[in-house]
Amino acid sequence: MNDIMNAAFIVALLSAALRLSVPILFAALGGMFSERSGVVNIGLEGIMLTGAFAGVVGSYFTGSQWLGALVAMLSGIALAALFALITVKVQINQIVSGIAINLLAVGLTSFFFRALFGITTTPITVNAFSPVSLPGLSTLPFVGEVLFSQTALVYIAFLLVPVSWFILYKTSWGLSIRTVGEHPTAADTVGIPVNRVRTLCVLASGALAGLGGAFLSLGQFNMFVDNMISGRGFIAVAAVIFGRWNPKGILIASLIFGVADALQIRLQTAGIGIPYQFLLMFPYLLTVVALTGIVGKTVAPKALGKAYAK
Amino acid sequence: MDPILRMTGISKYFGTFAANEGVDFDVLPGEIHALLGENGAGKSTLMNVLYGLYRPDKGEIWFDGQTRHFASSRDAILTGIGMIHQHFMLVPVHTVLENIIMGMGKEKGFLVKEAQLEKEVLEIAARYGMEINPRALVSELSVGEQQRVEIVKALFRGTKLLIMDEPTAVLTPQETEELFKTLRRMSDEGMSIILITHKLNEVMSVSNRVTVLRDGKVTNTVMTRDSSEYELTRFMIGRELSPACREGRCCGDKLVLELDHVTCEGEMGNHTLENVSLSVCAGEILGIAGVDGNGQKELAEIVVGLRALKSGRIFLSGEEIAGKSILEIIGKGIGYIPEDRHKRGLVLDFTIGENLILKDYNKKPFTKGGLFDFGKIHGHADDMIKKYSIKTSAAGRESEARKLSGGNQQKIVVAREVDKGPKLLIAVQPTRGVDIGATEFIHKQILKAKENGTAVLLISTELSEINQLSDRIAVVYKGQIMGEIPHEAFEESLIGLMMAGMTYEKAMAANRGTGQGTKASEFLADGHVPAQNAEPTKEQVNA
Amino acid sequence: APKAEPAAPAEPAPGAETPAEEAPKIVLILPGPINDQGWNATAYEGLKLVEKDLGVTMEYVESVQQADFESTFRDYGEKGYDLVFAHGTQFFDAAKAIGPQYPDTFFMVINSEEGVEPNVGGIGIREWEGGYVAGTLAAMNTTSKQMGAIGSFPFPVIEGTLDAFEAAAIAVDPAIKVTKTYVNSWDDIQKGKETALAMIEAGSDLVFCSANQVGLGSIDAAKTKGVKAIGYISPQNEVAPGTVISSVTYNTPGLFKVAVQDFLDGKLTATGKSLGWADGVLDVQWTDGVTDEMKATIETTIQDLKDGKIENPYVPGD
Amino acid sequence: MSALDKRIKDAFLKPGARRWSVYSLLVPIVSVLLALVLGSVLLLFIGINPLEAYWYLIFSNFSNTYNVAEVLVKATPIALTGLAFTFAFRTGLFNIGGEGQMFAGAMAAVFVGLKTGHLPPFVTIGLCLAAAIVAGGIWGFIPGVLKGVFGSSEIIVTIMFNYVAVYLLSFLVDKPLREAAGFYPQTDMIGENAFLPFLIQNTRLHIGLVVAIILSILVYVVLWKTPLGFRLRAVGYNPDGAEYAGINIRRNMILAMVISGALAGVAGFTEINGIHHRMMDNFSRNVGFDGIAASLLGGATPGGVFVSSILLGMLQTGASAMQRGVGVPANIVSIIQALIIILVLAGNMMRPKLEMRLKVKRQEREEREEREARKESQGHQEGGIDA
Ligand SMILES: Nc1ncnc2c1ncn2[C@@H]1O[C@H](COP(=O)(O)OP(=O)(O)OP(=O)(O)O)[C@@H](O)[C@H]1O
Ligand SMILES: Nc1ncnc2c1ncn2[C@@H]1O[C@H](COP(=O)(O)OP(=O)(O)OP(=O)(O)O)[C@@H](O)[C@H]1O
Ligand SMILES: [Mg+2]
Ligand SMILES: [Mg+2]
Repeated sequence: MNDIMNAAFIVALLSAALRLSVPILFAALGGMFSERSGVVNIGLEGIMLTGAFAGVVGSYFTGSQWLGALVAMLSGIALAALFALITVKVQINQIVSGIAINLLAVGLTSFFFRALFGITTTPITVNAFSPVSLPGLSTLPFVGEVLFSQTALVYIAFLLVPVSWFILYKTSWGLSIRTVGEHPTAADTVGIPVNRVRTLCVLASGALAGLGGAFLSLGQFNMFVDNMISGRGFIAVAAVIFGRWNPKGILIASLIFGVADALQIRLQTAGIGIPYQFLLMFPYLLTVVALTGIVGKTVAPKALGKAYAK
Repeated sequence: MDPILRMTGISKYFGTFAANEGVDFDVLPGEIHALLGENGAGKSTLMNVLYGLYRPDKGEIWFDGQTRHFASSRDAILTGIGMIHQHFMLVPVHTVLENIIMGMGKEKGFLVKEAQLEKEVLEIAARYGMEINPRALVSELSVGEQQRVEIVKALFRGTKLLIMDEPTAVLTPQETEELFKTLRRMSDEGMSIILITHKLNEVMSVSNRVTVLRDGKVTNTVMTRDSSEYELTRFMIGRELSPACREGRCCGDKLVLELDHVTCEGEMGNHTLENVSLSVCAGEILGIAGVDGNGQKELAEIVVGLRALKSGRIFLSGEEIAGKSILEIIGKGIGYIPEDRHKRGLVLDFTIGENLILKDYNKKPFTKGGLFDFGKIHGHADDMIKKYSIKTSAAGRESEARKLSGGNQQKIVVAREVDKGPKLLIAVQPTRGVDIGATEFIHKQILKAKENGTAVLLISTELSEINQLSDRIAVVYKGQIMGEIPHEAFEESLIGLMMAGMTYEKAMAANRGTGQGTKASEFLADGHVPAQNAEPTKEQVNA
Repeated sequence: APKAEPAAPAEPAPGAETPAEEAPKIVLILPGPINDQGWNATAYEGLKLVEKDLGVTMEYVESVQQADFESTFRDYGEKGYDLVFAHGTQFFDAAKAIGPQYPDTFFMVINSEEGVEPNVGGIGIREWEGGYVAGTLAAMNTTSKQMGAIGSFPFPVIEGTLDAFEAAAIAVDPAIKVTKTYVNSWDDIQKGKETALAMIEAGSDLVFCSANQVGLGSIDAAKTKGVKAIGYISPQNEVAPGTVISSVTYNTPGLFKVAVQDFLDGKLTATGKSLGWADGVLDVQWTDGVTDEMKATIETTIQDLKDGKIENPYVPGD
Repeated sequence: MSALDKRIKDAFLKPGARRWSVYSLLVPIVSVLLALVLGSVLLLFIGINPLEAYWYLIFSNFSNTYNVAEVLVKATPIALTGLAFTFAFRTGLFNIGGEGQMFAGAMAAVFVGLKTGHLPPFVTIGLCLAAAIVAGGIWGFIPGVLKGVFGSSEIIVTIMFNYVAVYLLSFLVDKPLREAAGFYPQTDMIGENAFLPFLIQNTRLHIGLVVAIILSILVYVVLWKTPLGFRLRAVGYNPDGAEYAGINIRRNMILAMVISGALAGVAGFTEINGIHHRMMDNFSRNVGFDGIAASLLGGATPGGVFVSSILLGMLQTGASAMQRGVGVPANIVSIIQALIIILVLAGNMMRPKLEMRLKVKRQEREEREEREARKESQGHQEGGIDA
């Protein structure tokens, strides 16, 4: 154990944690907008998967990872639009809708992947994001490499934290979102179009989760493989709650999950005696601990999960 | 003068049920127009139509000389209509300022410029003599303060016509008086106000005209000064009212409930009740007067075991009950009409029948060998529905409590709690938001219970109710009993002073010293916040 | 064996069949999707190969769940299929249970080392032989004497492959240390990448992975960190040129071809049969990064494997 | 404290006791058809005849006894996890953890089955069942307690506990319970005495179906015909009101989660003792989630759950048949399943509106007819006078 607990190890761990937290952060910020407006979005997993897929498709056909990321966001929005239609308009149970959306995404991505690329044994690779060193900052000892030699999407993800905070707390949109999630009837009486706000928030969650998916396929790799999200969307849902529905908390939650995951991988490769299954449980148990309120009471938006019908 | 609002032939159906049918209604500029009617008469529905929350199935709305089609409340707001709902439309976790400006992005800009908006808000409040703190969280405000926020919210949107749905149901007499001052000031400035209330004295004192609704149709529109409470009652319920009448105390020696220096702690560790000592005899009604939020809820909950006490003792017929479970205490014969029928008193999704056995579901006639005996349960429900004239829908005992009007919901609670002939009945705000017919009925049930030897602890912010029913009256302020007077010594101004925090002795002195108690209400007006927030200083009290 | 007998006299060459002769009904049952770029995808390639080379059409079903194994076998038994391939040892129990009920159908479980008379057979690749060659090659390309080996699940074949990889490396240089890790997934590519990164950061300068798509992640990690990787199962030299020093590939398609050919020839037996380097179902694809010297050593190793001079180092259950 | 859960619950606890009407059958059928039509677009795209595919999807289920039995085999665990969800749902709790609770039950059943498989069938099967109930119950108890004591959202806790159960199971089959041969990550077969008896020869239909039917009835009776159910439902609808009536909220919440978990645990028992007879990684995947869908499709009533589980069972066996029959790829199958769930639930949501509209129309028509009839009769009278 000694040899792994040194500075280089810490830097490497943090670096990995950062990478692992970014997709969660994207999707969780999206989930935050959705939940702040009152809609629980368990479909984040499926939307991320769609984004990962669409990002590769976009990059493949345009040759540009940036356009790929854009396509990923648009596809996320498209799937979110379906989710909004069935939860906000038709008002089906949001949890089951989310489960159905995930099922749908698994099928659709696989279907279209085959339709477009056929069946291969070697991956289709596309143009992807490569790390951008921020001049000056990236040469700082230790943190330089961890923080400032990342792909553009990483910077965007972290930039989105203050941006989301600003939107939520300093603009009339944010006020409307928070009002709709807390007290839709009150929002309605002052003329805030409740269901339109919710729909837009769900679409925003689609865009962000789509981008989170693209981060995996284009920011971490340059390819799509079936089911590549592997449960990160569910972790994002947990991060929204763990982060108490605000951007700062969600940033911290995502980082904690990232660290937990990175640590878990390292402990396993370091060959410590704990069976790996228990290490894999760790992030989930951590979430449960967080929910016991030991790290502070969580106060959900009052109208969360409640469809609004006049 | 041309009316600012004219609604003609308005009909609104819920399914096949007509909540409003062919309603004609108009309001003049600068007028305070009262809208009266029993529970379920269609008042709120009509106002929701006006405010764009419902689309009328038939009829036309003219406002400011033009026909209007409101697709949403936003349209109504933009044309100058404001509405204050019966249940406040405020977000508790938002600040006062946020509550006032929410939904005004188009008018006030995308960025929330707090400093500037705060100034605007304070200006408006000052113009109508209201004091608010824009930075406070709404969850920390008293009901009266919340209402002020609601009014400022409407004014901030440039309201020309303000609708108020039962604004006084939750206010103290002093707060009500203050509200009316504000309303008069607003009407002096040319604003029109529609006031919905179940209290006829308020209608008489503040309104210019009255429209009465019954079963969704207008029965009359009259000038207030040409009418009387008596006449309005007839318009409203189609018969005369025979107000419940208190008889003298039956017996004063059989002690039923006794509280001995009871102290209870709130969530923040503050004392919500402090050293409260009380007693109620069999066949006696002890009225507890006080401004809402001064420990009344805690007082009731501590007796029935819903809340733990910190120190002191509680006796029921001589037996200590503090610390016992709710179930045990219920079993000892306590009936409890809670303050909030939606939150506590009923399971709204249960049927009437189920709600009627909410406390006895586990007991003999209703349960047999671990299973329900539905014959008995249904029989019981039918009996109660008949005996307490609960108006149900076609589904009868099977209809959900949610679907009943507030008055009939309250009757379910009353029937369940009173019918067993409890040793002790605790009634908290038993007629809040209930129409005069149902109020009369409920009052009679409470008096009947008393006659049958039940000790009654009546907690109400409604002084008229306290006056009408109580044998003795205690006043509670900040969790302490300020004093106790017999019914014979009831005097509204005196009680009002005690409700604002004076002990009985001081209040007597102040009340006498100022004659008629006019000074007293002025002092209250100056203090602005008669409740928790503004404790009168020595100087004020001595003045 | 069923249909095999009437089929035997006929010449397998296309066109030579009499029109009255019905085409054999063959189906491939897959536990996962055909585009997993790994286990199932190679089987699908096998199906294509059989169609192309032998002129025999084969159907397939994908993503069949464990709970449906028996009912799926039954269904094809009922429909009178001649040959049912089940792509993985996990099908063996179900084949054993259903086989006797449909004596006219032959059930061939890929990778099974046992068979059940009269109509359940097994055919598989000695995956450990692939791991062994990969390990030998790897050992000659590490300077830090530390290498990482990633597996999907601790299944016998996977464990065996990693164990063989380790044994081969140690045979080359006893100082070499191999870190073995299971990622519990066939498709979590990011986990593959992070696991490989963790190994590299802890000192490994070469990674090897037997876990379908997860392997792509580990190669990506090697590329990022400028260390080496060995391609495995599919040809992966092109995934990251310069990083992948060579690929050890399975010729799973060949496996199917062998089996179908046996079937057409009426030579299928109800026994387990495992194929290795000697049978041409394993292969190496070199890159320029490999010296002739290394190639020679590998060739020797392969020859030793062919000659059965090397023992399978895998001991189940430890 | 638990505002999240309360709100989410409120959204769903709208009274479910709707009256039966033709639409209860018609609407879902139309919804399923619509889903199939949408799915056929994809099928046509890859050159498969949708009619042929759907023929397999639907009719293959009835082609022989074995297939009919298979539908019921599939439906059994779904019905049980569906009941588990329903039970918690009716008491105001959202138990997404049916999957994990089922695995917990399976782990216990397989353990007991391995140890006691030599005892007489009655004894060993009983012990397995009891163990599964206890284990499932514990897996529901923990989220229940966290909810009751800390107010932790049971939705999230149960989702997390699904993962924990999956990894625990993976650990068990990897290490302590690995088969004696040590070969595959799976347990040995449980003793034959612990196998559930089959209901129909030469099928896999086992007595677990009967268990599911009995439990459906039991759940119905408990929820609606006993004081216990009254108490649990009161807590679900309005905890404050229940507390007021002297009902201990915390205890009943926990009890509801325990019972819910135990029901899902029984699904683990029927899967192990009835079907697999041993435990391996990844067995009976998604049954917990299918249960949620079955419950909501069935209006969260035990009878509805049962019918919906059969529908889902048919969908699953039919989907495999469709794949085998005409080579529909698995991904289209999951797309069609998702569409069916979405559209059937959407249909359910629209049904009241639809019925209301039709009712209003009918009443209007009746009124009109009545008016006309009256006019006519008046006309007659007038005519009479004139004459
Ligand atoms: N959304 C709705 N759906 C169906 N019926 C409704 C709805 N809203 C109101 N009603 C019915 O319409 C009638 C009129 O209700 P309304 O709220 O207008 O009464 P109200 O006069 O305001 O009563 P109260 O004095 O109790 O406030 C009632 O019988 C009520 O049950
Ligand atoms: N969806 C609905 N279906 C049937 N009746 C409804 C519906 N929504 C509201 N109501 C009824 O409409 C009436 C008016 O509602 P309102 O909000 O004015 O409450 P209320 O009856 O005055 O009750 P309270 O005074 O206790 O709040 C009530 O009788 C209520 O029960
Ligand atoms: Mg009203
Ligand atoms: Mg009311």
